[in-house]
Amino acid sequence: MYALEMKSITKEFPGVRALDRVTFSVKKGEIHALCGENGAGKSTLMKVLSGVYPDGTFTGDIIVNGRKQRFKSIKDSEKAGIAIIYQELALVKEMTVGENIFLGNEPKTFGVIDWDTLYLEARKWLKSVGLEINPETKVKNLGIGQQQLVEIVKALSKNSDIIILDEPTAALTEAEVSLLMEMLRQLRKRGVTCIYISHKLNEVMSLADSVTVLRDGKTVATHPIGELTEEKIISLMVGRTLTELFPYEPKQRGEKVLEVKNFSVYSPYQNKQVVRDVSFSLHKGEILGIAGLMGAGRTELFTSIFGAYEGKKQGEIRIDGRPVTIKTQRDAIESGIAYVSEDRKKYGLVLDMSVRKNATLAALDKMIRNGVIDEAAEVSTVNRFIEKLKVKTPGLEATVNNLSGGNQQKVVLSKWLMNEPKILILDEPTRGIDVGAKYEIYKLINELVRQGMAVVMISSELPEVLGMSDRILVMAEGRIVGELTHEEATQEKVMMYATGGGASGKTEAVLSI
Amino acid sequence: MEKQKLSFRFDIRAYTLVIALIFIAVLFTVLTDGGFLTSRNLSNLFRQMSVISILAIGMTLVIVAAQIDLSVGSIVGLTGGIAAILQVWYDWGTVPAVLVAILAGAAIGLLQGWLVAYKAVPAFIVTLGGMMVWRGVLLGVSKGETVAPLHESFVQIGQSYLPYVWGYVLAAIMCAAIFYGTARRRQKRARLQLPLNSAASDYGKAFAYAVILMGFTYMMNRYYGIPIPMLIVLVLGLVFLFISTKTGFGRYLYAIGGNPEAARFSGINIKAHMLSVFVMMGALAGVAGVVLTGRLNAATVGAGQSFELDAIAACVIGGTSLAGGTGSIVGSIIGALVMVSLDNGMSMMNVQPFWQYIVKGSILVFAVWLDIATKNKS
Amino acid sequence: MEKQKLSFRFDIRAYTLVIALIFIAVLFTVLTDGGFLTSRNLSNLFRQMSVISILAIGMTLVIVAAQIDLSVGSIVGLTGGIAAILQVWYDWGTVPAVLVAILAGAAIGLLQGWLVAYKAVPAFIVTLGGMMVWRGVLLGVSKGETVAPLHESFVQIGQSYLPYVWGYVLAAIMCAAIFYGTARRRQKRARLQLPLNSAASDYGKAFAYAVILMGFTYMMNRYYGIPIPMLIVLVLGLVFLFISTKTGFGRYLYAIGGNPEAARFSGINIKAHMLSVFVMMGALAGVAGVVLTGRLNAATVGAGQSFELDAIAACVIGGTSLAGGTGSIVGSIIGALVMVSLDNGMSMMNVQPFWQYIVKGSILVFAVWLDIATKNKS
Amino acid sequence: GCGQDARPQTESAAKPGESQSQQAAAGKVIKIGLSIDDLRLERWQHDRDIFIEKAKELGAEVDVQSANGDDATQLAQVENMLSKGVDVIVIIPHNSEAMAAAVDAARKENVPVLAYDRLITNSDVSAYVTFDNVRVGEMQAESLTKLVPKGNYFLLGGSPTDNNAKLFRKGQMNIIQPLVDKGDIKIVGDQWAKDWQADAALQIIENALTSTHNNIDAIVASNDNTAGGAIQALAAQGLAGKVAVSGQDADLAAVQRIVEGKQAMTVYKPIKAIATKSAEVAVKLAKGEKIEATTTMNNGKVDVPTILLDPIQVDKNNVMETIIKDGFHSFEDVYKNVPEDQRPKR
Ligand SMILES: Nc1ncnc2c1ncn2[C@@H]1O[C@H](COP(=O)(O)OP(=O)(O)OP(=O)(O)O)[C@@H](O)[C@H]1O
Ligand SMILES: Nc1ncnc2c1ncn2[C@@H]1O[C@H](COP(=O)(O)OP(=O)(O)OP(=O)(O)O)[C@@H](O)[C@H]1O
Ligand SMILES: O[C@@H]1[C@@H](O)[C@H](O)OC[C@H]1O
Ligand SMILES: [Mg+2]
Ligand SMILES: [Mg+2]
Repeated sequence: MYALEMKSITKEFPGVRALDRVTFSVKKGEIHALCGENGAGKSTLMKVLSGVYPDGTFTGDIIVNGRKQRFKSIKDSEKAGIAIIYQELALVKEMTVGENIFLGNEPKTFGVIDWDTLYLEARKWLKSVGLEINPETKVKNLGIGQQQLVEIVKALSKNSDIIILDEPTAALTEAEVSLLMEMLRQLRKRGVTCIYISHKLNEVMSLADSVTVLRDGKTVATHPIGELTEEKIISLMVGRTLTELFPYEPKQRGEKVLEVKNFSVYSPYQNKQVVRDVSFSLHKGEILGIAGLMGAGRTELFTSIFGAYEGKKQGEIRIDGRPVTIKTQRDAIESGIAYVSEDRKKYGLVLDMSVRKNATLAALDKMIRNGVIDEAAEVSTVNRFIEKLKVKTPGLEATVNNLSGGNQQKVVLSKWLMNEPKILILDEPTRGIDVGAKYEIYKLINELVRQGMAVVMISSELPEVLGMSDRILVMAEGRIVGELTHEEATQEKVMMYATGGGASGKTEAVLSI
Repeated sequence: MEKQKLSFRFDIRAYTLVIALIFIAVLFTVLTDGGFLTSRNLSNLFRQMSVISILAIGMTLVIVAAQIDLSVGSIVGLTGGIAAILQVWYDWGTVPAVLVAILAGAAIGLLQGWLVAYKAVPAFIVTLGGMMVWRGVLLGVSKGETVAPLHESFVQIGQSYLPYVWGYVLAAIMCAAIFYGTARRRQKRARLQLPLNSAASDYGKAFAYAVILMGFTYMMNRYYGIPIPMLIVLVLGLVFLFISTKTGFGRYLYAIGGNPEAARFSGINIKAHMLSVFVMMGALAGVAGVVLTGRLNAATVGAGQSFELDAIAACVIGGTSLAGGTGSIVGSIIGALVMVSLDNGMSMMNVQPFWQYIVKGSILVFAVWLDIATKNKS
Repeated sequence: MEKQKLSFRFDIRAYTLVIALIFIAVLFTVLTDGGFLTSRNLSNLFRQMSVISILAIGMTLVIVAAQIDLSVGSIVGLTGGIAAILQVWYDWGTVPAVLVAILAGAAIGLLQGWLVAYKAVPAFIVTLGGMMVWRGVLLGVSKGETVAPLHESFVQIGQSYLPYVWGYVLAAIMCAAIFYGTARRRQKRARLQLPLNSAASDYGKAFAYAVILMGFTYMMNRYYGIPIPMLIVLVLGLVFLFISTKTGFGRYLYAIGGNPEAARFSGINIKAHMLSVFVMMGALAGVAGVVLTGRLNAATVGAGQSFELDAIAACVIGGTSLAGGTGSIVGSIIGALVMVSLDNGMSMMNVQPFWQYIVKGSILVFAVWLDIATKNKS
Repeated sequence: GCGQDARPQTESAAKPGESQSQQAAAGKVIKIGLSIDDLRLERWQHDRDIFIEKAKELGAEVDVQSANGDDATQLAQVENMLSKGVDVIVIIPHNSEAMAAAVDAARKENVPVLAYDRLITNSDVSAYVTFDNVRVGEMQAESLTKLVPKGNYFLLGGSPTDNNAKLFRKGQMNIIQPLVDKGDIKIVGDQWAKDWQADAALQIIENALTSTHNNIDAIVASNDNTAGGAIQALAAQGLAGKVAVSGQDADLAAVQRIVEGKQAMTVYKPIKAIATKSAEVAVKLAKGEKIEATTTMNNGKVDVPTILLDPIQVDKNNVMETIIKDGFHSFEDVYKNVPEDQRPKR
């Protein structure tokens, strides 16, 4: 008996056929993974299912528990017992956690919101997922990971029998992920059906009961997990077989480019120190991995090195041995630093601008001939990068808004590479990016390093850090608590440092949330 | 809970505002050797701020929903005109005339809201158009003539006072309500085992409110009593404070203004809410029009011109962000008070007109700057 | 490319606008039995739109950067007043008087821009304050008197025409420039092996522009020639079209309006850009003030009142989004033309004042609605 | 604490002005409140200056307010004057009917009210000093019809939202309508200038000239500000001086145009007269003395003792003996733009 059937769904956007006669069936009470490259159509399919794209804007049938459904709005799909967690955060930042959780379903007594009950309920739900945050704090004061968890709680609170999670773990740390996994298994026990979209195949393997793969808006196959391996899924996704996931290559590291001495950063919000007396150095031709739990202060450390963090900072920064003072991003860029942010929509892109204009935003000076933008030069440069990074886009003038997550990230990368920086800082560079694209990006990074660039890679995806870095620094509570070489680094060691010593990392991490 | 949060936000936000207000008050009191703080002048102040306050209440909702309404000034003029014409030319009774005026306001709001919500025409344009259209209609229906005088009963809406006794009775009732409310809330939270703040602080706050309330009533009663227009503002203020903080409708407005996508994803019917906001604004403009006409005992073609700017300014001074998603009724009313105090104080001081422009403009900027500067500190 | 895209956006955006414009033109031509389309009235039209157009050009940049400027009306009044006073009371020559006026405008913009960019006071408030302050200053310096008459040379800025011959020469030069530009662009793209559109379409477009240009010049020359105020608008229009599409500065304004954070992270100095936008707006308001004074051959205390609304309306009609990040100079100028055509046509037809309010307001909304409706289709 | 504010009625017997008269007797300076419609209009500046001067002379101090053309503001300002305890209020109402509310407020406090230039209707006004605005309109039409007995007339009204603008029009039509009926005069257009703005007037006339192919012989402009705009439009067609344009207020710029022959006439309301007269009357009212009115005018509620001053037609020929004689504008200023030799003897 299927909990959900979607039959030959076709959805078009101006210029793109995002879904092409997609068929998708989910059994009751199973966790069904939906995989596919960036732009394959996963999110779109789910938006169709949840009524974001109402009946009539697409063709095909939706059958829930054997009954044919026509969703005119999200409310309809909710009534049919479907809840969705969107890929891009859908929270009202100015509102409290509690309000957000119950937004649209507030407990009311004759039309009047019963705040006490609301916050009481909210508190219960938060506890149930192990989130110890006060439901009366405003969402804007939470780190991005915590916000993602609030989203999940919001979906759960609707007690729906089909829950869709679109890349819920993109912003989560290992610890939070395993926590989420636990939650989902609980739900499965209760007979709740889950549709789980993720680019992290290890999660998929350990969690899902069956897997459906999309490619270019078409259904490729559906298999029970038993018949699958990561490699198999990948080959289904990309249509070819990828031999290794992390194309690590040992390099000979050159001279010091960046040296940071006794560096501390203070939060602009509450006067707490987010980075404490950090010292490290970065060399030409190496990849320096930065690991740590959410809130470890990695972003703070490097955004302030990049001159983009509001908080006070002290300490010394030397580039090529010469001390530099970096007050603004401009200073940083001029001294050869590039920073790819962990939140591309907020800090990386002007969503309503064309691919071309976004790509050249940071390097426009290079394309200005006596005060005038040399458009021909601009276009050809951008074309070069689009080819090199294999960006999937209708054209240079398409607004980035309409690109899928992965391709947006590639646009951000091109933007920074155009500056030919000495030092490239990548904060969660592959967040929400499919294996194929990831692989391309890794290869790209290697190539850059070969050409003598120095790369910092902040990542919460341990395999990635371990797989790609020549050296790994582990941060915890704003300190650098450990340094490991590529050879000696293992999941366990990193987690041990990240959670401040202690025994087996993972469980510790769970508690430390 | 929310109440607490609200009064909290109120503190933070209105904190510097209230300081600014006190500063202004003290300044003027000194400069007018006491004149400014006489209960009589306060009574003036409250009557003079009534129309703008009523508009500011509605404008707060509009702006919170990330919209704007530039037509309120003209709607005030038109509705006031309609009421007056019905009474003076067709001698209708006051009640029906007033009702029709308010309905007319609501209808206008409905039309404009429909264009904004369902035809996706930017509110700025719709209401800028409205500003011209409704002024034109007024010019047409009134043939450019001033319509006056109105019945005693109509004039009273704008000019009369609540008798002493009633004032005190009302104040007493409200104080009681405040304490009762506090008590019940504490019980409930206790029952639900929610964190409680100390009885002292809760009742302390209640007491403070009570004192302010009584003080206000006393001051007003030292003159002729609580002015009816002020009473209207108080009632409307409370009603919309309630709507904006205690009802789904109100909260959804904040959600829509804060993050429309999220609101949509939460199944909130954005269009319907947008529509109703404009209807409310229209109706309130109708009320304002009636009060103004009552105050002037006449409806004129120019009535209400540029009130929209005062109303918006009041909101922004009161901490409502034009980006939408934040703002409070209380703040906006205080904002209106600040603005009117300036007019009142300077005209009391007999400042040269051109100085009045300069000072008012500067203070407007200064107040907001102060607010921002201090917020960044905290 | 950009050029292409721009003229492309221009098509899409101004498409319906142009239709609306044609519709209006036809309508009025019929109703005024031909009067509206006479070269003489077109000449009027362009002179009458000049002041608003100049403001709309600056306002476009301001709004693209997600800001707003409500003070332009008052700045126009003040700068115009300053120029007139310097000339009439202290008989300065025209050139210095004009320069000082424009500088004064820029200085005002500098102050307001500084408050917005570096003190983080919302532009709405700063410029609303400015609206009052600068009007007050004008009232103060002019003692409320009408300052007139000005020197011939000053008056010419607002009233004289470009001699026939010069008009044609200018037009010819511009046509040449257009063809030359097209040719060079095609060469370059060919060299870089970038996709080319067919020679036919490229040169076709160039030809179209040339024809329009010549037709315009002919029409103007059938009367006294191209009006100087119009010439000023054309020059400023081209300059700022260039700035907004071909320079880093312009590109960055769009980025800042679209997503300030991303702009910041890309190393764009937001504050500096914000500041300069307001300086430009101020300077342009100064120019507008000079032109207005020249046109009236007098400076009055009320001059420029509510021009800010016309300017903003022109921008929005022209497709500039108040949310920031989108908008085009060309669109705004067409928007101004639409608005002024309405005023002009109706006063030609001797329509009753109240109808003028109603029609103008309605058309404003209608035009934008049409634009949106058709955009959603495509 | 705060000043005591119990109802004044209870303090002083209801006899108008009594309390003040005692104060005056007690040698306390008389406080006059002068509430002006809108100082952004040049003429009111003159009214204010002359009024204050005269009042000082009579040993009274004046508290001036400008309502910037908004009724609500003007009412508020009168209220504020009252709470400052002025002895008499002089109102130049933005709107004659709307200010009744202000008068009521004042009378409630036994403060006498003088209506200045514009009557205030349906209220207990103590006195009224004015030029009659309908008469102003008539004068404008009279002198134009004298200059241009037959031909095309364009009616250029004032602010569509100003009550006086209608009164001027009324007066103008009293003269023009008969001639229209006779067929001598053809009215080719009737437009109103927003907020009395010169810029609005300029555009209106530009368009009118276009649509009539310059077939306009006279423009009935209701004040000098709008006349200025109109004349610029004429100048652009080389018609300045060829088309008769009326005006009002004797603004300096207008008088200059008149002596240059660009504007046919203006109505000079000898502001010196109205201002000084009003000041005297105001002081009398404050002292509770009785005033000698030339007539009374019923404002719908009471018969208001009225002092009617005659507005004066000013054209090229009588500038010297009116405006310059009164010192309303100086000879130098007026003839600034006229070459020495063409200036009249002084
Ligand atoms: N609103 C839109 N307008 C136009 N095209 C769109 C829109 N949304 C998605 N698309 C296109 O539809 C295709 C599918 O997008 P979708 O977001 O579903 O991919 P996805 O599988 O979720 O990718 P990712 O894994 O990066 O999230 C992509 O080519 C995308 O460019
Ligand atoms: N907008 C914000 N408001 C308040 N506090 C914040 C904000 N952003 C981050 N913080 C706090 O700063 C600290 C560091 O946050 P952040 O998550 O950026 O660290 P991180 O190591 O970069 O984590 P990750 O990069 O894995 O997300 C955390 O305590 C977080 O709560
Ligand atoms: O003097 C005129 C005044 O009476 C009228 O009300 O407004 C315009 C002025 O010119
Ligand atoms: Mg997706
Ligand atoms: Mg981070």
